[in-house]
Amino acid sequence: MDVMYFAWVRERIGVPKEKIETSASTVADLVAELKSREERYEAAFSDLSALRVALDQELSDFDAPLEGVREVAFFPPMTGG
Amino acid sequence: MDVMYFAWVRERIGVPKEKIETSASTVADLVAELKSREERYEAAFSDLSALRVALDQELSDFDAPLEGVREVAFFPPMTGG
Amino acid sequence: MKIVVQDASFDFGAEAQAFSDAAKGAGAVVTFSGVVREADTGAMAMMEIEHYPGMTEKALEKIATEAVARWSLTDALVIHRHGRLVPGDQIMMVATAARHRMAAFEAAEYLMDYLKSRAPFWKKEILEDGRAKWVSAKDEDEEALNRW
Amino acid sequence: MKIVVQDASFDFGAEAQAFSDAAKGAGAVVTFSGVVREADTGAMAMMEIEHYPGMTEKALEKIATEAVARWSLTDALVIHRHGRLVPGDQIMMVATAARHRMAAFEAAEYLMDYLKSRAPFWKKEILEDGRAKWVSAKDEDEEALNRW
Repeated sequence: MDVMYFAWVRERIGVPKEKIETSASTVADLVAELKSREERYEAAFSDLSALRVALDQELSDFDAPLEGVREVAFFPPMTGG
Repeated sequence: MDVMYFAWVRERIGVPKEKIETSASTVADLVAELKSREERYEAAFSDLSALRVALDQELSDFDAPLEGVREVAFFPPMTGG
Repeated sequence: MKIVVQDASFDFGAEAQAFSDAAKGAGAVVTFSGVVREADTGAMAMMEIEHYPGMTEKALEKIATEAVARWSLTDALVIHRHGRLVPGDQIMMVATAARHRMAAFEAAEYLMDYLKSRAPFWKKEILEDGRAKWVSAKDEDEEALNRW
Repeated sequence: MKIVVQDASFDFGAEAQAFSDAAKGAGAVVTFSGVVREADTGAMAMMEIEHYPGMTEKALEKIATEAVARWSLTDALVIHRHGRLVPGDQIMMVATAARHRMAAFEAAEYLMDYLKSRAPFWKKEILEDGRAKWVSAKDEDEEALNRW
Protein backbone atom coordinates (compact mmCIF):
# COMPACT_ATOMS: atom_id res chain seq x y z
CA MET A 1 0.00 0.00 0.00
CA ASP A 2 1.29 3.49 -0.83
CA VAL A 3 1.28 5.82 2.17
CA MET A 4 1.75 9.55 1.54
CA TYR A 5 2.42 12.45 3.88
CA PHE A 6 1.97 16.17 3.30
CA ALA A 7 2.96 19.45 4.97
CA TRP A 8 4.24 19.11 8.55
CA VAL A 9 3.27 15.43 8.67
CA ARG A 10 5.71 14.85 5.80
CA GLU A 11 8.37 16.88 7.58
CA ARG A 12 8.04 14.92 10.82
CA ILE A 13 8.09 11.54 9.11
CA GLY A 14 10.88 12.58 6.78
CA VAL A 15 9.59 11.12 3.52
CA PRO A 16 6.73 12.17 1.21
CA LYS A 17 5.76 8.60 0.33
CA GLU A 18 6.54 5.02 1.24
CA LYS A 19 5.30 1.50 0.59
CA ILE A 20 3.96 -0.17 3.70
CA GLU A 21 3.14 -3.84 4.14
CA THR A 22 0.37 -4.10 6.66
CA SER A 23 -2.57 -6.24 7.67
CA ALA A 24 -4.25 -3.34 9.50
CA SER A 25 -7.99 -3.40 8.85
CA THR A 26 -8.75 0.27 9.49
CA VAL A 27 -6.91 3.59 9.21
CA ALA A 28 -6.75 3.77 13.01
CA ASP A 29 -5.14 0.30 13.12
CA LEU A 30 -2.56 1.42 10.54
CA VAL A 31 -1.77 4.52 12.58
CA ALA A 32 -1.34 2.43 15.75
CA GLU A 33 0.96 0.05 13.89
CA LEU A 34 3.11 2.90 12.51
CA LYS A 35 3.33 4.61 15.91
CA SER A 36 4.63 1.38 17.45
CA ARG A 37 7.34 1.09 14.79
CA GLU A 38 9.32 4.31 15.18
CA GLU A 39 9.53 7.53 17.17
CA ARG A 40 8.99 9.77 14.10
CA TYR A 41 5.53 8.23 13.50
CA GLU A 42 4.70 8.77 17.17
CA ALA A 43 5.64 12.47 16.65
CA ALA A 44 3.55 12.81 13.51
CA PHE A 45 0.46 10.99 14.77
CA SER A 46 0.40 12.17 18.39
CA ASP A 47 -2.81 14.17 17.95
CA LEU A 48 -5.21 12.59 15.47
CA SER A 49 -7.69 15.46 15.83
CA ALA A 50 -5.10 17.65 14.06
CA LEU A 51 -4.90 15.22 11.13
CA ARG A 52 -6.93 14.34 8.08
CA VAL A 53 -6.79 11.18 6.00
CA ALA A 54 -7.58 10.45 2.35
CA LEU A 55 -8.13 6.97 0.92
CA ASP A 56 -7.47 6.68 -2.80
CA GLN A 57 -7.61 10.49 -3.02
CA GLU A 58 -10.99 10.88 -1.30
CA LEU A 59 -11.26 12.44 2.16
CA SER A 60 -12.16 9.76 4.68
CA ASP A 61 -11.86 9.14 8.42
CA PHE A 62 -9.86 7.11 10.87
CA ASP A 63 -12.55 4.43 11.33
CA ALA A 64 -12.63 3.64 7.61
CA PRO A 65 -11.66 0.11 6.49
CA LEU A 66 -8.50 -0.29 4.40
CA GLU A 67 -9.66 -3.26 2.36
CA GLY A 68 -9.08 -2.63 -1.34
CA VAL A 69 -7.38 0.71 -0.70
CA ARG A 70 -4.21 1.36 -2.69
CA GLU A 71 -3.22 4.83 -1.52
CA VAL A 72 -3.49 6.33 1.97
CA ALA A 73 -2.52 9.95 2.63
CA PHE A 74 -2.11 11.75 5.97
CA PHE A 75 -2.00 15.53 6.28
CA PRO A 76 -3.05 18.48 8.44
CA PRO A 77 -6.29 20.42 7.79
CA MET A 78 -6.10 22.07 4.39
CA THR A 79 -5.27 25.75 3.94
CA GLY A 80 -5.94 26.55 0.30
CA GLY A 81 -7.40 29.66 -1.23
CA MET B 1 -37.87 75.46 -9.15
CA ASP B 2 -36.46 72.91 -11.61
CA VAL B 3 -38.62 69.81 -11.94
CA MET B 4 -37.16 66.77 -13.70
CA TYR B 5 -38.74 63.57 -14.94
CA PHE B 6 -37.10 60.27 -15.83
CA ALA B 7 -38.00 57.04 -17.63
CA TRP B 8 -41.76 56.52 -18.20
CA VAL B 9 -42.62 59.54 -16.07
CA ARG B 10 -40.65 61.67 -18.55
CA GLU B 11 -42.40 59.95 -21.46
CA ARG B 12 -45.88 60.58 -20.03
CA ILE B 13 -45.19 64.20 -19.22
CA GLY B 14 -43.39 64.80 -22.49
CA VAL B 15 -40.43 66.83 -21.26
CA PRO B 16 -37.33 65.87 -19.27
CA LYS B 17 -37.23 69.10 -17.31
CA GLU B 18 -39.22 72.28 -16.73
CA LYS B 19 -39.26 75.35 -14.51
CA ILE B 20 -42.30 75.49 -12.26
CA GLU B 21 -43.47 78.44 -10.22
CA THR B 22 -45.27 77.10 -7.19
CA SER B 23 -46.07 77.91 -3.60
CA ALA B 24 -46.63 74.24 -2.71
CA SER B 25 -45.17 73.50 0.69
CA THR B 26 -44.58 69.74 0.29
CA VAL B 27 -43.88 67.34 -2.56
CA ALA B 28 -47.42 65.96 -2.24
CA ASP B 29 -48.82 69.51 -2.59
CA LEU B 30 -46.72 70.04 -5.72
CA VAL B 31 -48.00 66.76 -7.19
CA ALA B 32 -51.62 67.75 -6.45
CA GLU B 33 -51.05 71.13 -8.08
CA LEU B 34 -49.51 69.58 -11.22
CA LYS B 35 -52.28 66.98 -11.51
CA SER B 36 -54.89 69.74 -11.44
CA ARG B 37 -53.12 71.59 -14.25
CA GLU B 38 -53.10 69.10 -17.12
CA GLU B 39 -54.14 65.58 -18.08
CA ARG B 40 -50.55 64.43 -18.75
CA TYR B 41 -49.59 65.07 -15.11
CA GLU B 42 -52.66 63.15 -13.99
CA ALA B 43 -51.43 60.23 -16.16
CA ALA B 44 -47.90 60.41 -14.78
CA PHE B 45 -48.84 60.79 -11.12
CA SER B 46 -51.88 58.51 -10.93
CA ASP B 47 -50.16 55.97 -8.66
CA LEU B 48 -47.70 57.56 -6.25
CA SER B 49 -46.70 54.18 -4.83
CA ALA B 50 -45.07 53.49 -8.22
CA LEU B 51 -43.04 56.71 -8.00
CA ARG B 52 -39.93 57.94 -6.26
CA VAL B 53 -38.87 61.52 -5.65
CA ALA B 54 -35.47 63.15 -5.18
CA LEU B 55 -34.92 66.64 -3.72
CA ASP B 56 -31.68 68.29 -4.76
CA GLN B 57 -30.44 64.89 -5.93
CA GLU B 58 -31.13 63.04 -2.67
CA LEU B 59 -33.88 60.43 -2.42
CA SER B 60 -36.74 61.80 -0.35
CA ASP B 61 -40.47 61.21 0.13
CA PHE B 62 -43.79 62.81 -0.73
CA ASP B 63 -44.27 64.33 2.74
CA ALA B 64 -41.00 66.25 2.54
CA PRO B 65 -41.11 70.09 2.63
CA LEU B 66 -40.04 71.98 -0.48
CA GLU B 67 -38.65 75.03 1.29
CA GLY B 68 -35.17 75.83 -0.01
CA VAL B 69 -35.27 73.04 -2.59
CA ARG B 70 -33.99 73.98 -6.05
CA GLU B 71 -34.37 70.71 -7.94
CA VAL B 72 -37.17 68.12 -7.68
CA ALA B 73 -37.06 64.89 -9.68
CA PHE B 74 -39.80 62.28 -10.20
CA PHE B 75 -39.09 58.80 -11.51
CA PRO B 76 -40.07 55.13 -11.20
CA PRO B 77 -38.18 52.71 -8.90
CA MET B 78 -34.62 52.37 -10.13
CA THR B 79 -33.41 49.42 -12.18
CA GLY B 80 -29.64 49.70 -12.34
CA GLY B 81 -27.02 46.98 -12.22
CA MET C 1 -12.03 54.46 -4.67
CA LYS C 2 -13.09 55.04 -8.26
CA ILE C 3 -16.62 55.76 -9.51
CA VAL C 4 -17.18 55.98 -13.26
CA VAL C 5 -20.48 56.67 -15.06
CA GLN C 6 -20.02 56.69 -18.79
CA ASP C 7 -21.60 56.12 -22.17
CA ALA C 8 -18.51 54.42 -23.61
CA SER C 9 -17.70 50.74 -23.23
CA PHE C 10 -15.00 49.65 -20.80
CA ASP C 11 -12.48 46.82 -20.69
CA PHE C 12 -13.56 44.51 -17.86
CA GLY C 13 -10.38 42.41 -17.85
CA ALA C 14 -8.07 45.42 -17.82
CA GLU C 15 -10.10 47.13 -15.08
CA ALA C 16 -10.13 43.96 -12.96
CA GLN C 17 -6.38 43.53 -13.41
CA ALA C 18 -5.60 47.17 -12.60
CA PHE C 19 -7.82 47.02 -9.51
CA SER C 20 -6.13 43.84 -8.31
CA ASP C 21 -2.64 45.27 -8.98
CA ALA C 22 -3.44 48.39 -6.97
CA ALA C 23 -4.83 46.30 -4.09
CA LYS C 24 -1.74 44.17 -3.48
CA GLY C 25 -1.86 44.44 0.29
CA ALA C 26 -5.45 43.34 0.43
CA GLY C 27 -5.35 39.59 -0.10
CA ALA C 28 -8.92 39.25 -1.38
CA VAL C 29 -10.49 40.84 -4.45
CA VAL C 30 -14.09 40.26 -5.58
CA THR C 31 -15.55 41.53 -8.84
CA PHE C 32 -19.10 41.47 -10.13
CA SER C 33 -19.82 42.27 -13.75
CA GLY C 34 -23.11 42.46 -15.55
CA VAL C 35 -23.68 41.78 -19.23
CA VAL C 36 -26.79 42.65 -21.27
CA ARG C 37 -28.78 39.43 -21.63
CA GLU C 38 -31.56 38.66 -24.06
CA ALA C 39 -34.92 39.92 -22.76
CA ASP C 40 -37.01 37.32 -20.94
CA THR C 41 -39.57 37.42 -23.71
CA GLY C 42 -38.74 38.03 -27.34
CA ALA C 43 -35.48 38.89 -29.03
CA MET C 44 -34.03 42.11 -27.67
CA ALA C 45 -32.36 44.40 -30.18
CA MET C 46 -31.14 47.00 -27.75
CA MET C 47 -31.15 48.15 -24.17
CA GLU C 48 -31.33 51.84 -23.33
CA ILE C 49 -30.09 52.92 -19.93
CA GLU C 50 -31.27 56.32 -18.74
CA HIS C 51 -29.72 57.96 -15.71
CA TYR C 52 -29.82 61.17 -13.67
CA PRO C 53 -26.53 62.99 -14.28
CA GLY C 54 -25.18 64.45 -11.07
CA MET C 55 -27.35 62.39 -8.74
CA THR C 56 -26.02 59.12 -10.17
CA GLU C 57 -22.42 59.90 -9.27
CA LYS C 58 -23.42 61.19 -5.81
CA ALA C 59 -25.51 58.08 -5.09
CA LEU C 60 -22.76 55.69 -6.19
CA GLU C 61 -20.14 57.61 -4.22
CA LYS C 62 -22.30 57.39 -1.09
CA ILE C 63 -22.95 53.65 -1.51
CA ALA C 64 -19.26 52.90 -2.12
CA THR C 65 -18.13 55.07 0.80
CA GLU C 66 -20.50 53.23 3.12
CA ALA C 67 -19.22 49.85 1.90
CA VAL C 68 -15.58 50.89 2.37
CA ALA C 69 -16.27 52.01 5.95
CA ARG C 70 -18.45 49.07 6.96
CA TRP C 71 -16.14 46.32 5.66
CA SER C 72 -12.79 48.14 6.06
CA LEU C 73 -12.14 47.78 2.36
CA THR C 74 -8.75 48.83 1.07
CA ASP C 75 -10.39 49.85 -2.20
CA ALA C 76 -13.65 49.83 -4.16
CA LEU C 77 -14.57 50.41 -7.80
CA VAL C 78 -17.88 51.05 -9.57
CA ILE C 79 -18.22 51.45 -13.33
CA HIS C 80 -21.71 51.81 -14.85
CA ARG C 81 -22.62 52.56 -18.42
CA HIS C 82 -25.64 54.44 -19.75
CA GLY C 83 -27.03 54.98 -23.24
CA ARG C 84 -27.56 52.28 -25.84
CA LEU C 85 -26.24 48.76 -25.39
CA VAL C 86 -26.77 45.50 -27.26
CA PRO C 87 -26.94 41.94 -25.88
CA GLY C 88 -23.45 40.81 -24.92
CA ASP C 89 -22.28 44.31 -23.95
CA GLN C 90 -20.81 44.82 -20.51
CA ILE C 91 -23.20 47.10 -18.55
CA MET C 92 -21.31 47.57 -15.32
CA MET C 93 -18.86 46.20 -12.80
CA VAL C 94 -18.03 46.59 -9.15
CA ALA C 95 -14.87 45.46 -7.39
CA THR C 96 -13.91 45.28 -3.72
CA ALA C 97 -10.59 44.61 -2.00
CA ALA C 98 -10.21 43.53 1.62
CA ARG C 99 -7.88 41.53 3.83
CA HIS C 100 -10.36 38.69 4.12
CA ARG C 101 -12.62 37.07 1.58
CA MET C 102 -15.89 37.35 3.49
CA ALA C 103 -15.56 41.12 3.77
CA ALA C 104 -14.80 41.43 0.06
CA PHE C 105 -17.79 39.23 -0.87
CA GLU C 106 -20.27 40.92 1.46
CA ALA C 107 -19.21 44.41 0.40
CA ALA C 108 -19.59 43.52 -3.28
CA GLU C 109 -23.10 42.15 -2.65
CA TYR C 110 -23.99 45.26 -0.67
CA LEU C 111 -22.73 47.49 -3.50
CA MET C 112 -24.80 45.55 -6.01
CA ASP C 113 -27.96 45.52 -3.90
CA TYR C 114 -27.83 49.28 -3.33
CA LEU C 115 -26.69 50.12 -6.84
CA LYS C 116 -29.64 48.18 -8.24
CA SER C 117 -32.35 49.91 -6.21
CA ARG C 118 -30.87 53.21 -5.02
CA ALA C 119 -28.76 54.57 -7.89
CA PRO C 120 -30.84 56.45 -10.49
CA PHE C 121 -30.62 54.19 -13.53
CA TRP C 122 -33.60 52.96 -15.56
CA LYS C 123 -33.44 50.22 -18.17
CA LYS C 124 -35.59 50.03 -21.26
CA GLU C 125 -35.68 46.97 -23.50
CA ILE C 126 -36.22 47.53 -27.20
CA LEU C 127 -37.30 44.34 -28.95
CA GLU C 128 -36.54 43.47 -32.57
CA ASP C 129 -40.17 44.06 -33.54
CA GLY C 130 -39.85 47.65 -32.34
CA ARG C 131 -41.81 47.33 -29.10
CA ALA C 132 -40.19 48.97 -26.10
CA LYS C 133 -40.66 48.20 -22.43
CA TRP C 134 -39.28 49.78 -19.27
CA VAL C 135 -37.82 47.10 -17.02
CA SER C 136 -39.84 46.86 -13.78
CA ALA C 137 -38.10 46.93 -10.43
CA LYS C 138 -38.34 43.53 -8.75
CA ASP C 139 -39.73 43.06 -5.25
CA GLU C 140 -36.84 40.71 -4.52
CA ASP C 141 -34.34 43.48 -5.29
CA GLU C 142 -36.05 45.85 -2.85
CA GLU C 143 -36.24 43.08 -0.24
CA ALA C 144 -32.53 42.33 -0.70
CA LEU C 145 -31.80 45.68 0.98
CA ASN C 146 -33.33 44.43 4.23
CA ARG C 147 -30.42 42.13 4.90
CA TRP C 148 -27.97 44.98 5.44
CA MET D 1 -15.99 24.43 -16.61
CA LYS D 2 -12.23 24.80 -16.31
CA ILE D 3 -10.03 23.63 -13.43
CA VAL D 4 -6.34 24.50 -13.52
CA VAL D 5 -3.69 23.60 -10.92
CA GLN D 6 -0.30 24.94 -11.88
CA ASP D 7 3.07 26.14 -10.68
CA ALA D 8 3.20 28.99 -13.22
CA SER D 9 1.67 32.42 -12.72
CA PHE D 10 -1.55 33.32 -14.53
CA ASP D 11 -3.01 36.52 -15.93
CA PHE D 12 -6.02 37.38 -13.76
CA GLY D 13 -7.35 40.14 -16.03
CA ALA D 14 -7.10 38.03 -19.17
CA GLU D 15 -8.72 35.02 -17.47
CA ALA D 16 -11.55 37.18 -16.08
CA GLN D 17 -12.14 38.73 -19.51
CA ALA D 18 -12.09 35.38 -21.32
CA PHE D 19 -14.49 33.89 -18.77
CA SER D 20 -16.87 36.83 -19.13
CA ASP D 21 -16.69 36.70 -22.94
CA ALA D 22 -17.53 32.98 -22.94
CA ALA D 23 -20.45 33.56 -20.55
CA LYS D 24 -22.32 36.12 -22.63
CA GLY D 25 -25.74 34.59 -22.09
CA ALA D 26 -25.31 34.60 -18.34
CA GLY D 27 -25.85 38.19 -17.27
CA ALA D 28 -23.92 37.94 -14.01
CA VAL D 29 -20.25 37.10 -13.51
CA VAL D 30 -18.50 37.02 -10.12
CA THR D 31 -14.77 36.55 -9.64
CA PHE D 32 -12.74 36.08 -6.50
CA SER D 33 -8.97 36.35 -6.60
CA GLY D 34 -6.44 35.89 -3.84
CA VAL D 35 -3.07 37.57 -3.61
CA VAL D 36 -0.20 36.64 -1.28
CA ARG D 37 -0.26 39.14 1.59
CA GLU D 38 2.47 39.89 4.09
CA ALA D 39 2.39 37.42 7.00
CA ASP D 40 0.47 38.60 10.06
CA THR D 41 3.70 38.77 12.05
CA GLY D 42 7.07 39.65 10.54
CA ALA D 43 8.08 40.28 6.97
CA MET D 44 7.36 37.30 4.76
CA ALA D 45 9.93 36.53 2.08
CA MET D 46 8.07 33.71 0.43
CA MET D 47 5.04 31.46 0.55
CA GLU D 48 5.30 27.80 -0.37
CA ILE D 49 2.13 26.03 -1.39
CA GLU D 50 2.22 22.24 -1.25
CA HIS D 51 -0.54 20.17 -2.82
CA TYR D 52 -1.53 16.56 -3.48
CA PRO D 53 -1.26 16.02 -7.24
CA GLY D 54 -4.18 14.00 -8.53
CA MET D 55 -6.40 14.49 -5.49
CA THR D 56 -6.27 18.29 -5.86
CA GLU D 57 -7.76 18.25 -9.35
CA LYS D 58 -10.39 15.67 -8.35
CA ALA D 59 -11.42 17.66 -5.27
CA LEU D 60 -11.70 20.94 -7.20
CA GLU D 61 -13.62 19.26 -10.00
CA LYS D 62 -16.09 17.84 -7.47
CA ILE D 63 -16.57 21.17 -5.69
CA ALA D 64 -17.08 23.05 -8.97
CA THR D 65 -19.47 20.42 -10.34
CA GLU D 66 -21.59 20.69 -7.19
CA ALA D 67 -21.66 24.49 -7.44
CA VAL D 68 -22.68 24.38 -11.12
CA ALA D 69 -25.56 22.00 -10.35
CA ARG D 70 -26.78 23.73 -7.19
CA TRP D 71 -26.86 27.28 -8.62
CA SER D 72 -27.54 26.40 -12.29
CA LEU D 73 -24.34 28.12 -13.30
CA THR D 74 -23.65 28.50 -16.99
CA ASP D 75 -19.92 28.24 -16.28
CA ALA D 76 -17.33 28.01 -13.50
CA LEU D 77 -13.57 28.44 -13.34
CA VAL D 78 -10.96 27.57 -10.72
CA ILE D 79 -7.25 28.35 -11.07
CA HIS D 80 -4.92 27.59 -8.14
CA ARG D 81 -1.15 27.85 -8.05
CA HIS D 82 1.30 25.77 -6.03
CA GLY D 83 5.03 26.09 -5.41
CA ARG D 84 6.88 29.24 -4.39
CA LEU D 85 5.18 32.64 -4.39
CA VAL D 86 6.16 36.06 -3.08
CA PRO D 87 3.95 38.79 -1.57
CA GLY D 88 1.91 40.42 -4.32
CA ASP D 89 1.68 37.23 -6.42
CA GLN D 90 -1.73 36.02 -7.48
CA ILE D 91 -2.38 32.67 -5.72
CA MET D 92 -5.71 31.69 -7.16
CA MET D 93 -9.02 32.75 -8.64
CA VAL D 94 -12.52 31.42 -9.05
CA ALA D 95 -15.21 32.70 -11.38
CA THR D 96 -18.92 31.90 -11.69
CA ALA D 97 -21.49 32.85 -14.32
CA ALA D 98 -25.26 32.73 -13.80
CA ARG D 99 -28.39 34.45 -15.00
CA HIS D 100 -28.86 36.25 -11.71
CA ARG D 101 -26.39 37.94 -9.41
CA MET D 102 -27.32 36.17 -6.18
CA ALA D 103 -26.65 32.76 -7.70
CA ALA D 104 -23.28 33.91 -9.05
CA PHE D 105 -22.31 35.40 -5.67
CA GLU D 106 -23.43 32.43 -3.57
CA ALA D 107 -21.76 29.93 -5.86
CA ALA D 108 -18.46 31.84 -5.75
CA GLU D 109 -18.58 31.93 -1.94
CA TYR D 110 -19.37 28.21 -1.85
CA LEU D 111 -16.43 27.47 -4.16
CA MET D 112 -14.12 29.52 -1.94
CA ASP D 113 -15.34 27.99 1.32
CA TYR D 114 -14.90 24.44 0.04
CA LEU D 115 -11.67 25.12 -1.80
CA LYS D 116 -10.18 26.57 1.40
CA SER D 117 -10.95 23.62 3.64
CA ARG D 118 -11.52 20.63 1.35
CA ALA D 119 -8.98 20.92 -1.47
CA PRO D 120 -5.56 19.52 -0.51
CA PHE D 121 -3.38 22.62 -0.42
CA TRP D 122 -1.11 23.61 2.46
CA LYS D 123 0.55 26.99 2.86
CA LYS D 124 3.90 27.61 4.50
CA GLU D 125 5.17 31.10 5.27
CA ILE D 126 8.91 31.67 5.07
CA LEU D 127 9.93 34.83 6.89
CA GLU D 128 12.87 37.01 5.96
CA ASP D 129 14.80 35.85 9.03
CA GLY D 130 14.60 32.28 7.73
CA ARG D 131 11.93 31.00 10.12
CA ALA D 132 9.20 28.94 8.48
CA LYS D 133 5.68 28.28 9.69
CA TRP D 134 2.83 26.19 8.32
CA VAL D 135 -0.34 28.24 8.15
CA SER D 136 -2.95 26.86 10.57
CA ALA D 137 -6.46 26.15 9.42
CA LYS D 138 -8.89 28.61 10.99
CA ASP D 139 -11.96 27.50 12.92
CA GLU D 140 -13.97 30.16 11.11
CA ASP D 141 -13.09 28.57 7.75
CA GLU D 142 -14.31 25.17 8.90
CA GLU D 143 -17.44 26.76 10.37
CA ALA D 144 -18.11 28.58 7.09
CA LEU D 145 -18.96 25.20 5.53
CA ASN D 146 -21.97 24.85 7.84
CA ARG D 147 -23.91 27.50 5.99
CA TRP D 148 -24.22 25.36 2.83
